[in-house]
Amino acid sequence: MNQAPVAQDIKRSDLLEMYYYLRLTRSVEDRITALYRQGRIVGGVYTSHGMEAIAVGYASALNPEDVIAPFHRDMGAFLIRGFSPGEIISQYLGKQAGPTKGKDGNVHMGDLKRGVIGFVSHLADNMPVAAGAALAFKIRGESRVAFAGTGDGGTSRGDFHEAMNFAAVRKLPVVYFCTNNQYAYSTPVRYQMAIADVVERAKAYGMPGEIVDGNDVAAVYLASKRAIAKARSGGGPTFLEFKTMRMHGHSEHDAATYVPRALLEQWKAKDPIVRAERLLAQLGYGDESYFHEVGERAKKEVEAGTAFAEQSPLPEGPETLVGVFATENEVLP
Amino acid sequence: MNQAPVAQDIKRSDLLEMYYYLRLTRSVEDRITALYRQGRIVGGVYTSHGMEAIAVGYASALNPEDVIAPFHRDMGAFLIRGFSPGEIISQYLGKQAGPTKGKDGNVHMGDLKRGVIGFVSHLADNMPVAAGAALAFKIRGESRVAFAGTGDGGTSRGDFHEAMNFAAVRKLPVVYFCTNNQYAYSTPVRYQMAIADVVERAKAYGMPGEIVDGNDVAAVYLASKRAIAKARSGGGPTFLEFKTMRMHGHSEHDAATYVPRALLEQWKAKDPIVRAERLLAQLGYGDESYFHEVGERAKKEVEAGTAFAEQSPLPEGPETLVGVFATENEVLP
Amino acid sequence: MTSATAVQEGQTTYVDAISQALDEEMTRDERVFLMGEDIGAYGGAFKVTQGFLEKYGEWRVLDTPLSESGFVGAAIGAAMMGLRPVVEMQFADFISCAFDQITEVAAKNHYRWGAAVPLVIRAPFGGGVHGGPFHSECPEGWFFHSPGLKIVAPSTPYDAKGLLKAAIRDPNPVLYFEHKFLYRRIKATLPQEDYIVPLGKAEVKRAGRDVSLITYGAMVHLALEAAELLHQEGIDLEVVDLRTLIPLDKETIYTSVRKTSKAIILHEDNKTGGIGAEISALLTEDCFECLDGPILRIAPPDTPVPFSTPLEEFFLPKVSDIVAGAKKLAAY
Amino acid sequence: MTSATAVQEGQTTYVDAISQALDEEMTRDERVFLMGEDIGAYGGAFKVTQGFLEKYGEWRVLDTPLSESGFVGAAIGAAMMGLRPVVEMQFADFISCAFDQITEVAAKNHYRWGAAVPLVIRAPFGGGVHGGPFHSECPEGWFFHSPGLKIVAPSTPYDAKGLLKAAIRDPNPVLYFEHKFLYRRIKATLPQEDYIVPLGKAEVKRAGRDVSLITYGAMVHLALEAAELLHQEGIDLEVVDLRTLIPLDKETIYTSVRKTSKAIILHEDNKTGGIGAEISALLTEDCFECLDGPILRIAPPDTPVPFSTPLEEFFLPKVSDIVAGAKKLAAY
Ligand SMILES: Cc1ncc(C[n+]2csc(CCOP(=O)(O)OP(=O)(O)O)c2C)c(N)n1
Ligand SMILES: Cc1ncc(C[n+]2csc(CCOP(=O)(O)OP(=O)(O)O)c2C)c(N)n1
Ligand SMILES: [Mg+2]
Ligand SMILES: [Mg+2]
Repeated sequence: MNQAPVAQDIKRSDLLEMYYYLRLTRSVEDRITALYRQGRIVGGVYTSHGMEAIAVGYASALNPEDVIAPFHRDMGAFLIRGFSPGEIISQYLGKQAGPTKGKDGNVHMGDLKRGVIGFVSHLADNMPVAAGAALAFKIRGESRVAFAGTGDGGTSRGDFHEAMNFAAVRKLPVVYFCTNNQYAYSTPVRYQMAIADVVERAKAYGMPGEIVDGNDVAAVYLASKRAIAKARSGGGPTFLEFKTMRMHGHSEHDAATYVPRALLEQWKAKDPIVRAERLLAQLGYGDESYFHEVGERAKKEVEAGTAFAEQSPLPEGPETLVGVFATENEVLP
Repeated sequence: MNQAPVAQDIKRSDLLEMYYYLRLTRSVEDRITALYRQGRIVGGVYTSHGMEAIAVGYASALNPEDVIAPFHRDMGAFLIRGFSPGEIISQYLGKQAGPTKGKDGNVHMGDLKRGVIGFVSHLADNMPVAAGAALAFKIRGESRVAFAGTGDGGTSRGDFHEAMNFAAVRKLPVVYFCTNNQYAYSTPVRYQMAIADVVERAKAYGMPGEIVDGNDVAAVYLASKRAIAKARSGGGPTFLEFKTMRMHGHSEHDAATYVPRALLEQWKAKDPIVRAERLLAQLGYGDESYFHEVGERAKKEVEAGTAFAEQSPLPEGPETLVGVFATENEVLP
Repeated sequence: MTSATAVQEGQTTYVDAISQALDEEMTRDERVFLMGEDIGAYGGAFKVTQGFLEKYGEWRVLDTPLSESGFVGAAIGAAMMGLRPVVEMQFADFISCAFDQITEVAAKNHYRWGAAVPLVIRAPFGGGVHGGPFHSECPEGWFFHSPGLKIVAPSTPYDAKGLLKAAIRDPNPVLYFEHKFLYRRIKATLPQEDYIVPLGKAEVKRAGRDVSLITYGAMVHLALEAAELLHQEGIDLEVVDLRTLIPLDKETIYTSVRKTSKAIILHEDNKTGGIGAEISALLTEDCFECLDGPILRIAPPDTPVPFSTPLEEFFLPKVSDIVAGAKKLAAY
Repeated sequence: MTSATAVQEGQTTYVDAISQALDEEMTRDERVFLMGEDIGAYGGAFKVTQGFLEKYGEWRVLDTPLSESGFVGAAIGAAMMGLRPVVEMQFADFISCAFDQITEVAAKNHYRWGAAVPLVIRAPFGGGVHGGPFHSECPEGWFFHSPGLKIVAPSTPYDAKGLLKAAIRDPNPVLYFEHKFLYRRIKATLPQEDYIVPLGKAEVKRAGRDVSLITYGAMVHLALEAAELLHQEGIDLEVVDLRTLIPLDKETIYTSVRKTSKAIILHEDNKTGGIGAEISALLTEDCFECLDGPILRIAPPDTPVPFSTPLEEFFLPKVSDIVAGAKKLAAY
């Protein structure tokens, strides 16, 4: 955590908005987890519980015209890009109102109009894709940036390497991150790589790298801002390692008995929502009652979204056949 | 070139043998190039001209029970492992007496009995394969080592990354090298990677790396010896960057006009055979007449091999159908 | 997929049969070892290797980094050195990441330069589990077209065990497609003794006179269910379970179709370019005279596997499709 | 492959036609740009993009690191942002390294979440050039089985140009298989004006009454040569050039076979699981009644492409195979 964040550099309204999105992320995911436990969601549920600061921080640091290729635990990025709780829960329930209209489930959603590239299960596959988005910006002379990441596990894949290398060689306006949450499913980082910090991977590409406290939304925001500004001004890509801890199982069916309880306890104290509240209180931007009110607002939105999703129709069988090929008017201008 | 080679540490007989193999490599490849110019070889011919010290140096440093997955310009490794000039030229002519019996061409040859893993065109594909060979040695508790490499271009592929990472995590007895000859086909290293030295790639894996003067057979031999000894004694993998220059075109049809002539001139002075002769003379191990005699011996062997290959039969058409599947008795014990 | 409940006798599930095969082969032959993601302490995403780490140690139950191409490549190297690696894909879908190593290295090494690659890749495949486009794929069609590979897809606990043992003992790269839907849905009583089911032998699961249905994997159970219904309507369906896709047991297929003169091929993989196409083509090539009607293929449409229940149900072949197809053919 | 010399009129080679299509599309539409290994200063391994770097600059003629998966992925990203990338594989064989990006990302993005991926991948494929197992492959069969991709394989300079233009203008990922053997062996006079050959339309290259032969790529020329020989023996071969493999022009195929009642499918890709299997299966499914004989497939055996001349000659389909097959069918 080599860069002490100077939270004072962040506008009050921005910090408050991030706090709101932290709460909204937590609420949406708690609701989805509850639905999962009720057997209402089939298929996997992967949450960002305890890691919400990462997506909320970086997505808040981007401009609306920038493009995100989220990691599979970046619920906050979807929310900030305007995916409503109703849409998102519809997605998890396989409803037509979800961003994929039931074609795909859970975090596998995207929408080019809102600048979110749909997640591909095959980890790190979207790393080169994000480089290509950045290449398009560079070719067209736009001052847009792509932001993309993967997990500690995902950095072991060849596509991570090929993407990082290409982005560095061509100095593309892309920021890459790794959410280092200590585990890839059951595999601890020491069986994933023989280095102490994932950021060392960046050296192989001549790409600058930075370690960031992933549980501190202000730190994530500021580090992202710096890297984004650099990319936008032609300074090329940066690699950010967000240090955090996966607080739930790999997916909600996994009790994660392979994780030492003490480690979880230790990280629980660093909960990003608690951290944000402490910061806001220190800065005089909010107090208990405000936090409570924001939490209630988030919950209400999520309840409304849940109700919407529940009464939304499922897709009809024959829609299976729709959409294999695109038509010309769907190509981005 | 951070480790001045102490050629005195090398046995006289070993140095003389390496010199012989340098000459034999040059002769074999010159002969193949001549055959190519005569239109007698169809398909590509990729030579190690001016880079012979690398394969000769590392293959001489290995024990016979060690396994090599050669790079595509490692003719010397085949010769040292006992592939005769006759066999090799048969391979290039598509004759039945070649190690692949005409099934594959040029450097795509291998033989498990002689500890050489057949080259796969898809660059870097054999990097994980070599890790697996090393894994087998480790699992069985054998003190054998695998030695494998790729070009500067090949290091950009995902399989390079996945192999290096796996080998480092499991501390496998494998030595990886990169023959950095400044170009990948027409692509200069600066379009291949944004780092000054390929060896920086090793940092991403926590793997020790070393830059070696690839035109100095003694330096290659000594650096390989050290890395091999380390791997053999359980110290894990090492990455060696052999700095050299591709003196011919990518393959013999390529005039390589994209390479500055001055660069070639500069490297011509570092020819590994000339360098070796200077060293042998300095050490009092050989003189002009000796060098001449070795050269003549090599040439004669190559001429005999060429004659053998030329009068060898081509395979018969129906042999196409043979060998898709292996039988149990072909599995290595 | 509503079926597979028909075979509910015995104790051993399909997934247990796979575990048993691995366990017994590892005990029998110390060259056998396992690689994959989360197969060690965690026992694998589907718990196939639960307890193996304790029994065989971390070098024979090797957790790998998240790198399918890398660990398949490593398995190829270990296999060439004389070990017998069995690699687990966490889901068959991720085999696309190792495609190059499988088709260019494993499949061709023996043909090109004589190196045997005794490697097994286990790949949990197939739909009916609401996995969506990336956790339901049937990738066998891709590999069916790569000379040098063998391909297996068992439909019962007995075959799952016997084919996996045969695959491990085979000196070639074998892709072993195990159907996730069947894992815990079917049970059987397995022999106490060591046995194998030889590669390359199909099985007539149910003899019939009127129409031959050729299939494999989870679809076998659908076919058997349809056969019951058809029987009530006086149509006698013969069900051939391929078990091994490469090498294909043409003899059993041809014998069946020569008898019935009518053929349906059923699979869960996409229709176009699926294995059904090859079998149909073989039949018109080699048994044209014996055909008394068109050859029907029943298979999903050419789309990815959709996630939402009504879509996936629409996508997957149904018992009613088989019944309708068989009736049409029988009436031809 | 001794053929392809029949079409020797005009100036423009097949490879020039490809260059022209790229050049004209890059001039017409500034969204079009190129990526690949050695396509810039070097002009590409087969010189398709010679002079392009000077004309269009290094950001539209982009030399990439040696990383097929990476640059195909990047092309997908650029395509989604509204550019029109055309990617070059140095040899089609290396497409295996990008398999995952093509089948899991490019092919599925639109179906899954509505993102159009207007991407072209050019892949120089095929044998007859003594390339051996890694420089002669016909990979189209793998991709034929991946919903979401279109596939093209021109046989003439006219089609090479027109299909490439159509592919570039298509809003979907298109694999463009250009046959290396044809590059400089056939010439034609091309129209001065801009034209396209629409995707999805086969062409009857030669009308005939007795037997339909369906093929694509370099094999078209072999078929036409065989047709000449057969004509002398009183057998009238109809030659259908598919041109596009996905979407397949079933109508043209069916119309031909309905007329002749006899069908041969010829391709250079391995037989088992090749596109011939699908066409054969479609014919028995949809045109069973019109068939007066078995459907023959003429294709190489199930082995990698061997290097040595006598082996490769044995491997590749020959004019004599077609003549023999057609005679057999005609006499049926
Ligand atoms: C190529 C590939 N292989 C395997 C998987 C199965 N899988 C899904 S998530 C996961 C672990 C990912 O770990 P990491 O990248 O650290 O992200 P985390 O889940 O810890 O946030 C695995 C193995 C996958 N999605 N993609
Ligand atoms: C995956 C892959 N892509 C493309 C090629 C075509 N190709 C053959 S050699 C070569 C350049 C290799 O460069 P490098 O690794 O530096 O080795 P060098 O030839 O310079 O010794 C290329 C692009 C290939 N063999 N494999
Ligand atoms: Mg992780
Ligand atoms: Mg090089």
